Amino acid sequence: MVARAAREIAPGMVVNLGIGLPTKVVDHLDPDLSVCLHTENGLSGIGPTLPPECANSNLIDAGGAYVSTVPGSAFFDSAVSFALVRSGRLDLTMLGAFEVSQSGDLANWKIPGRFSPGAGGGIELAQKARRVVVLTTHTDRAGNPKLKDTCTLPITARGCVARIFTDMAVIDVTPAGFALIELAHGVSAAEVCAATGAALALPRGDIPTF
Amino acid sequence: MVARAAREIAPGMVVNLGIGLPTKVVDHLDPDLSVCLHTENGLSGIGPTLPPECANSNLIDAGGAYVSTVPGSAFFDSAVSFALVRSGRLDLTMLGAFEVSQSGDLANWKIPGRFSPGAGGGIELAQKARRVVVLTTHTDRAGNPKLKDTCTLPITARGCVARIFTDMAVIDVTPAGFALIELAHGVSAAEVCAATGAALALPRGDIPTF
Amino acid sequence: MRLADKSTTMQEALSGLGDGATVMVGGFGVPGTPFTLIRDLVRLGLRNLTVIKNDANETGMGIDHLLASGQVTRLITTHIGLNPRAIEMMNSGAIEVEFNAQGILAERIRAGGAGLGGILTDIGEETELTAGKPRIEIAGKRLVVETALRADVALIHAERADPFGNLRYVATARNFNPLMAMAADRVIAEAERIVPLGDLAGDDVHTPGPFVDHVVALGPLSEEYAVVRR
Amino acid sequence: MRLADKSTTMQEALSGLGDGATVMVGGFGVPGTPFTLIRDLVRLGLRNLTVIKNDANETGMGIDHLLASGQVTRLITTHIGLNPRAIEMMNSGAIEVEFNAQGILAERIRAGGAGLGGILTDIGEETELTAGKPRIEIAGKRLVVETALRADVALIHAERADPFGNLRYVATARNFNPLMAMAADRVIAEAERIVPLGDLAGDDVHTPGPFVDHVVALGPLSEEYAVVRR
Repeated sequence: MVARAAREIAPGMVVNLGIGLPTKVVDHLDPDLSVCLHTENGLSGIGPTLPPECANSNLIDAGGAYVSTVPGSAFFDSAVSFALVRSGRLDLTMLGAFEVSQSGDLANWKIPGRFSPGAGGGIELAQKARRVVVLTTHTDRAGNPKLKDTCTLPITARGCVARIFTDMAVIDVTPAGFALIELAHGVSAAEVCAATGAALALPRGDIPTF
Repeated sequence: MVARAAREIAPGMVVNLGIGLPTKVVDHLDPDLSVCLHTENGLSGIGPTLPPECANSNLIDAGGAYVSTVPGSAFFDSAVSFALVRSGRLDLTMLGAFEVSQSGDLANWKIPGRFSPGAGGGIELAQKARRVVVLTTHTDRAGNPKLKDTCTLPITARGCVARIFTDMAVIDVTPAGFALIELAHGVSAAEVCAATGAALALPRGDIPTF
Repeated sequence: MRLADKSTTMQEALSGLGDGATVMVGGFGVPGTPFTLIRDLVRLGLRNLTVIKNDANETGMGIDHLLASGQVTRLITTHIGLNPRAIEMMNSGAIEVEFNAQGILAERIRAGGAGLGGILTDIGEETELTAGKPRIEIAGKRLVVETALRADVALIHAERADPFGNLRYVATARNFNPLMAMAADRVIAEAERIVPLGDLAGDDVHTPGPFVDHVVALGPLSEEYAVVRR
Repeated sequence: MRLADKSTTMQEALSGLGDGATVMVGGFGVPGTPFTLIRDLVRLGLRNLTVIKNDANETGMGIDHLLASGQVTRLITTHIGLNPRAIEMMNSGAIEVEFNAQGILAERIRAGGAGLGGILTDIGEETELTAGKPRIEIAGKRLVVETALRADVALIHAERADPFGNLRYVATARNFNPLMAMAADRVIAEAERIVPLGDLAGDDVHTPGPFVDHVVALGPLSEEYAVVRR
């Protein structure tokens, strides 16, 4: 699914890969792809992941992982970094999720009473990137669907999610709700429907796999 | 009066010298004085005035005059420049004036129907410098007082002026109104009173001259 | 991963702009004014432009050409005292001029570039500059609401650029350029030098490339860039 | 004209700070965190501090020392997920934590540093982060009023400084430092290197000296500055 998500990135885009699964997308990018990776702690132009012994202790991403740069990278302060996000210069962000609703609402920052470390930069990424896609397991550890009619957790932003990449499928958020786009290799549409907590529109004909 | 005004600058101050007469203060500063001159178009650390043949066409003050730098000068954008002014980092500004009222109101940006080129950075300097002093001729070209009961022209900022340096006198704005502090060489207190459009408190005893 | 090449020609960079556009123009006096881009904008012949610029340059220079050719309807600025034509056109009603306190113009542009709706300030509270603007009381203090400004296009002058659009300014030619370079849907930078990717170190960049759409190399600088009138 | 020398010792720079102070602390994770200044603040033993910092560092590092010693009453931050102690103290009510969206925390600090009253934004409009904050309608759009933040003291980590307080940061150690370096009544910068006046070129300065009150030279960096836990 991470490799599939990587194909979502088109030449020329400015992209922010959120903490967790999305960060791994960087390792699946064509080294020759024209793309500018942004991290909200103040860098445009993240390069390939480094082995730890090559790390620069002043060069991390927002998740705290050591990163590298590319020719043309730029550093900036946190205000400029989010100016870039809020003013529409971020073409795409890939985020993790606790829940996504069929209207594209995203909940990924707080589980009341259990997990509330703060939203970091997630709200601005979700609310302001030109396109927001989610990378997540299709269900939580207990097997409950993460894709739902409505979010039950405190939301990060409403109506922001365009597409969801899971271990089972690629699903779009359309005006009519969730629509199945692709299936993971070896997964059936019926299995995806069963693991999804809302109606799922199936495409006509063969469903592509990844 | 310009030389007298220059003595107003204490060691360690950050100072903005407004367009016109105040700009000339720079030529009366002790080269060894510890002072940081700021200009609102984006420079801290103006140096001595240069002869035109040494000018750098990218290095001007807010009045458009070529300036020099000192070791430790810094350049910044217009937002940072006024952040410095508004956040209280400017210890002193010296401004020109059309009118000053006895409560310290300053009018120096607009003469309705005759002169209205815009206020530039003057409002922020007048409103936010920790200390605002004015350098001006005591009367206008027609001989009318510039120091008045109340301003008749559109004001720049209210209650901002602490001290006024004119060709005739040094005058403080006190809670009780104008107070004569010093006389220009050869000028009498009576002459200053006559040229001032509001009550003027005289000090006891001898009045220092400059 | 490599970064995109945004270098192009003036003509391509400006193509598709229409009448009625809002144009931000960098510069404070001569330094930082994109004289070449302004000349090209004049040639494009667009009408009813709203121009946002600190000042109106001087007669025969910079945006005075746009004023002289009657292309400007509205000017949002801080001070036009060095351009008699601008004052005359304002007084005759040929252009509408909106004056801002200089630092507030800077902050309104920055707010636009930062995707904010506006800022709250006490600057000019008692002056006619803020007449008619909304007020809000915060912690017992009455503040003026100054709305964010954005433009359809920003014309920027940089000393150096790389092909991705990382920009660097020199001395007091910086002024409004980095702010405007964040605040327009299309940001065009003319640069005295275009250096290869990587020559501008990441810590030395004044405007990060993601804000910039087009980079145009300047030839030898025309006389305007070094003119002094005073 | 020459520029003042603001270099001093940690002790002098921090002297006179009292209980109940509001303290801004630079850094995002490890890079840019002024570990040495924080250690000195811990030694000072002040109580009831309000700390404004992007994150709570990790256990045994940075502001965790201030939390562990019970000196902090209130934390204004964006994310404390890497410090279990901070989460535990929040949940037990030992400290009050105010969460902000990260870029909004940056803008609130910047607004304080820019002498503004606040900013208007639609960020977090529908989340509990903005519950209870005032709203204002501008051009038909409902915006949240986010008030400016200032502090009594800001603790800044710079890679280089000159004696006047011109600062330069390196790589992602910049983060909140330049913003906080404008937003406190007393700004103290620890610097890995203090270079002579003039060595830092005017175009290369990230924080201009007039914002900075004290510059303190660091000795060899302690282990904290290079720690990675992940």
